[in-house]
Amino acid sequence: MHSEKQKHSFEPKIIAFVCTWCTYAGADLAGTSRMQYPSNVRVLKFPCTGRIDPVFILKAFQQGADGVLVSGCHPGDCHYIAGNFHARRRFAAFRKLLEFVGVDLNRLQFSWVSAAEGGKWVEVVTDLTEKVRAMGPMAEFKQLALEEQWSGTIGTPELKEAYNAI
Amino acid sequence: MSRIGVFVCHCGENISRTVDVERVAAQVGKLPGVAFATDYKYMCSDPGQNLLKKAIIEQKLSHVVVAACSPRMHERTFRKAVESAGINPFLCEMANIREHCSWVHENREEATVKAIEIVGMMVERVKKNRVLPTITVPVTKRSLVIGGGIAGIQAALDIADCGHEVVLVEREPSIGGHMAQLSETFPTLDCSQCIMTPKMVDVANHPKIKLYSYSEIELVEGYIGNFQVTIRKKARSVDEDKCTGCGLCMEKCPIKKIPSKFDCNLGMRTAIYVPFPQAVPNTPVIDRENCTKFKTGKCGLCQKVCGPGAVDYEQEDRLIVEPVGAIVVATGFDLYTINEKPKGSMIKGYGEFGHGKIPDVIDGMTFERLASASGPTGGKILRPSDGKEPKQIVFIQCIGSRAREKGISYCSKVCCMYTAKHTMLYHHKVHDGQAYVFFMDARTPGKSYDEFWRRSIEEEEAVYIRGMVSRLYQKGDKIVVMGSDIAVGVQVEIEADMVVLATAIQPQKGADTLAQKLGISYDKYNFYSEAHAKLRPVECATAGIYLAGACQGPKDIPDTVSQASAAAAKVMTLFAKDQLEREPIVARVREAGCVGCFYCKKVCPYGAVEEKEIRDRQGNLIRVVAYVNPGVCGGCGTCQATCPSKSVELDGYTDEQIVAMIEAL
Amino acid sequence: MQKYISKQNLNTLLDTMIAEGTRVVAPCLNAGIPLYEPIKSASEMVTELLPRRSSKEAFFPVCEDIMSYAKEGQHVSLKDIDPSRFQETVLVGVRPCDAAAIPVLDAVFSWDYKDEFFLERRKKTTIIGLACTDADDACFCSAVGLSPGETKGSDLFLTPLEGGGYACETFSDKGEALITSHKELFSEQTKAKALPLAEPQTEKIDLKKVKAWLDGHFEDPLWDCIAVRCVGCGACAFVCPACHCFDIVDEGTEKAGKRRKSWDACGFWKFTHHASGHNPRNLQPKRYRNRIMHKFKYYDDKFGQTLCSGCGRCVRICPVGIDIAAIVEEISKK
Amino acid sequence: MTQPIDTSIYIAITEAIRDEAKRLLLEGQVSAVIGYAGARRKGSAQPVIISQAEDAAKLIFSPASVNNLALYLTKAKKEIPKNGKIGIVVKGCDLKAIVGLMGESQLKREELYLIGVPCAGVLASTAQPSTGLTAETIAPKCTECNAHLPAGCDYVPNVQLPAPLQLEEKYIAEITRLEALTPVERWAYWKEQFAKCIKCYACRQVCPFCFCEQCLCDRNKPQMVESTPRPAGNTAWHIVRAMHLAGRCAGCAECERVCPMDIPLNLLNRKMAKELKELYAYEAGFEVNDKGPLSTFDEKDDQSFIK
Repeated sequence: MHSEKQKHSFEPKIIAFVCTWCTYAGADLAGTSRMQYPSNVRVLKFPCTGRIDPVFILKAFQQGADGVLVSGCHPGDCHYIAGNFHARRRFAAFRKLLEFVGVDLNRLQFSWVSAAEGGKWVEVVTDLTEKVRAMGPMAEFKQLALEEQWSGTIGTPELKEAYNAI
Repeated sequence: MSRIGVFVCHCGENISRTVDVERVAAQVGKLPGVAFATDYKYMCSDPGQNLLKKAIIEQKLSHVVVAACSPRMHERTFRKAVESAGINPFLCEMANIREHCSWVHENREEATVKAIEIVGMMVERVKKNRVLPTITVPVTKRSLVIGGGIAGIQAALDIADCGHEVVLVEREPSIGGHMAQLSETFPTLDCSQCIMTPKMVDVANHPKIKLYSYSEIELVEGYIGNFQVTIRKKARSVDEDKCTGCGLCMEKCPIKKIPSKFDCNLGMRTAIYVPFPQAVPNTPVIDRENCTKFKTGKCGLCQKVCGPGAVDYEQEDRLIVEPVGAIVVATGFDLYTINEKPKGSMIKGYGEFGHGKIPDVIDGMTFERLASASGPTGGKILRPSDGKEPKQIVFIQCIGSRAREKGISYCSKVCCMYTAKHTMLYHHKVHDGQAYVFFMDARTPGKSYDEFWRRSIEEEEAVYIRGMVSRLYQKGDKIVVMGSDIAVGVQVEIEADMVVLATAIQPQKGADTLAQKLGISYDKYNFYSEAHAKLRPVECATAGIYLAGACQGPKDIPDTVSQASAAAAKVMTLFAKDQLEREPIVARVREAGCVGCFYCKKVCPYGAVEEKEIRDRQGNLIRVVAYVNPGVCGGCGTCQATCPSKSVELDGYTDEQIVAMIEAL
Repeated sequence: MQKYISKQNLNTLLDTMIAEGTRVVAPCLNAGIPLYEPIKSASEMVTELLPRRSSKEAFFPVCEDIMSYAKEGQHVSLKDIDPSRFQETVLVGVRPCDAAAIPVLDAVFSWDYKDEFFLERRKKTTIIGLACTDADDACFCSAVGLSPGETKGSDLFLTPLEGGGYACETFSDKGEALITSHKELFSEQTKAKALPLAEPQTEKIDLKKVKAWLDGHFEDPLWDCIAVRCVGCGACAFVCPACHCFDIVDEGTEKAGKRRKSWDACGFWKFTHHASGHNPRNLQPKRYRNRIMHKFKYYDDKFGQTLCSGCGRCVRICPVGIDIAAIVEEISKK
Repeated sequence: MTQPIDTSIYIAITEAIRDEAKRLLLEGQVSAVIGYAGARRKGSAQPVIISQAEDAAKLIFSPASVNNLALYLTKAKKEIPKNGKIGIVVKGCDLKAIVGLMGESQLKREELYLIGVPCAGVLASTAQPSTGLTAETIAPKCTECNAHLPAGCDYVPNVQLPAPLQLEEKYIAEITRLEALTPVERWAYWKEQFAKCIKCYACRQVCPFCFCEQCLCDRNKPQMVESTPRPAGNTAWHIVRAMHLAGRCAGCAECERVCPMDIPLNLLNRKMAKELKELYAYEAGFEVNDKGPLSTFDEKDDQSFIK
């Protein structure tokens, strides 16, 4: 049954960093099981959550992500013995830092999704998408990207407009 | 400039039903660097692959993106295809527009837009892909087996029978392990020593097995195919080459009252001894702590009587280095120490059951020695305290096991069965005796196991009481056992002559230290961790190391032997090739940027990071940098995320590739 | 032309110009520190504190876009900035040490290559200098031949008078034009006495002697001795009114991005790092030597000027207390 | 009213440092001593590296001895000759950095001769070097000092450190204030602060832990962080910097002291230190640890933030 899809005024951009062994496989399972979830998420595959550098999360926000998901194997299930344990500490610290500089942590979700948890993948992605949709666009980094030091700004508005319209 | 080819698969209708594949190909074709973009019904089919190969040649493509199913499905297929058309397989990427797109979204417009972005992302990624060479490492076709119990013996024999040399290391003076101590074995009640000793002899006589008894692992270096193992051969004080095993030394030894560990302290041995008559090697060892010669410098009788002159008081520990390509760990188990809480242990101990205080409260292994025909009582069940035959005997199961509050939450797996066996042995030997068993549940899965257990009740008249024992104390020459029968809901009190505790199985002492030497992981109880609980149950996550027997978890003999043979099969699989090939997803260090903080080394789960000295032409040390051994690296990339200067990079998942993907969004 | 303007009228002048759409850049407070920045009202101007950065960024921004690119398929499109559309600007309350450095910059930006970004902004900016009444012991304008009353570089120069108000003196057509177009706010000079100017903090250094020594001492133990403590940051160059090195980088993604020009500093290890991996100034003393050489020799060789106006900012902010005035003085005594 | 802080012992300390440095150099125990010397500006001090016994008289210790000299021991500062043992004057806060560097394989204890300084505090970056030390002019880090007396040094002048004054703990107060704000308000605060940044990298260059041969932020393949001094790149840089120092920074606050734009950088570091202490009971700088809080793990680590 194809229900009429609700139109939203804002479609958030969600970037997901996932490990290949658990969450990527879990997302594959969601596909094989023909589960449905919002199409906002873009998945980047890593060997392990241990490979995910906090800079990538920062970069994702800078590139216009409205929400970021980081997901890997449950503790003890890491294909690489302990990568997810290292990641867990790294992100526990990093989210505190982001929070301190004023990033709303509702936009940054961490989860453990195993290869068997297609349903959990759907739930996590749907929840984050809905939550971020309700929050509206992540304006902070986008605005920041447009800002210049005063001396580097192009003074006249029409020039700026023409220039940015490229 | 790259010339990327993009191939969008319809997957029959699986993709094209919701994704406008023509539009995806058209849009992606406009991306910078894309030279060719097309769509096709089934890319993985032969015609699809031929289309791909043809386009690579005709369009002079440098990189390929196949937009189709999950890479977990067909990445190998397409990488092989591009390789056959002359492109390095790692210059081909898959964009998952089926599992992650067409199958999970209904709206055609949304799915198409998403597919375009997914493919665009992979296009940017593939631009940054580098040619990766296949990594090969040589294989030393010798293996090390650690532990000479039934698991180690089985694995060693299987590998050796296949024609590969085996180095077998046993900590004790003789191989045989716990199985040599058992009387009879469930579910068939065949004599343990009768089936065990021939295998021990096979080991001793096998031309491909090099046995180091009374030896321990000192150091393990290297990686799969190329380990260097240092073995400490402890001073035996008897030259194995000269000794004929006549036993005269033991006969003459004046120190005869040392409790025998093999006999669970029920029997006595001499200061120069073999643990049991069928020992392999049949070479005595001097217990230097108890030997008069070593304590006072006097005596020396054994040396005097030894015809071949094998006794050597000056012998020292020797370190021997053995190169091996694979390691089987079969260190087995130990019984739960039940008296007091061991220092620094999470295990609390079962002081309340009187073990160690009441002489007639014994553990299961002690009962095995009492029941064994070769044991200290010649197979008679007699009380250690007064040598009387116990007429009432109580067996208590789950001592330590399945008791979270006591520190162990797992089931020891074999106790239900061996207790059932004990009741039978008891009944066979003490016909007028009565056995009682306190149990939580009887766990008897296994071929003929439940039948065996039922036999103990139905034919051998053991009384099973469901419930635990709350208290136990000595009263005269009886032991009063107070417990509850929860099935009936009454308190039970039994005046027993002997109590046998089915204590939990634990890994051998020092299992953690050995694991650290081997670089393998272990759980909180020190059982070694397998690479995957279901699909890789005999492999360690550390490549080239395999597990057999109870060191990985409680196991009975059939399971242990199966796992040992499985481990041997894994070793033989490894040895079937001269060179090991592995996926080149490994970390590499950019030495120019490395400042030697070794954060990579600290976080590497594989111990793959080494310290490498950089010297100038005169040989002066300039600095020390990290080096990742590609044979050992597992490819998780934790090092790269941790490296402050990103001077270590995981091939196949470089920062450039990932950032390119993020920037494509 | 010599005139008088009251404090009130100066504010009116600035507010009027702001209202007319002129960009007025003046020392003001930003997040607790004084900086030259565009003000929205004359009341924001704070003249008592020396701005942390010099006024050079009015012409030579910390960072500016100079071009943008976009790619589609194999096609690349470029778009240039049109400097002719830069805004008319009045730079007011400029310290003499900052103003004096501007003509020094003019020389390099209009030398063999005419830097239109700099020159266009320069052309459209009127500089109102302000005599300095407040110095600390890091100041050394007097050592490099300038003074707290130096008018070099100013189109219009204000000297604070007792009882408020300023004496104005013009030094260019731009300055005169500014007075002419707002003549109602200016009056003839009064007899009020000028406030005492800041005390010169240092003796004049013989820069000829310094240059002569530098001419012959490219290699000298002095460099190691001074620069061993240098940590290789760019703070001194970035706060300097005369340092003018810049870097050009492309920032953006594979599909679109911008080419940007931003401040660079010879103290950075990366400054002379070649693509090959070789670095001719591989050690900090070599980099620090370049700083001194450029300021007191190379620039003089090429343009007959000294690339230092003695503002003392680098002395104040150097993380490790390197004192260029002390170094130059030491060299002058060699 | 500003409370003066007693720094009279610094005279005796200066004497003691000179004597010790002279002895070390004369006896050839060290090849050089890194310390502080006076400079042109009144009351100022700057780092100095002496290798001749007669230069020992140049050494001083004063409230202007602000630098963390541990910086000169790291590989990033290649100019310092590394032949033989080096003597170095360290305050308690500087010592924490040395301890950290030892844990990160950058220094070996046996190659150092540590001349510890009992320290009552040093001047804030906003104070003129000639001013006296008071509750107002003292560096913010000194208000939270827990290492007035450096432990485990080879030599510590025998002076009686006056009981430290109870001062308002500036970072704790400011962190508490910021934590109470909404994310939007905090973002506004940091945006204003980071906007001032001109990417002079003084913060990086003085940091004893920024010893990388090549900074991640200087790389352009890929460009992880925009290198231009625009608000976006500045913010990214300061976030990355704080993350890289998490679990390592022991609070010498040099980054903040040297910032020509007065960005409160140490606030970020202190915040991270606070979080890591709460999460993993880790405090940097007191003992040589092979593994910091972010290079190890415990299976039971908090994961309440993970779904």
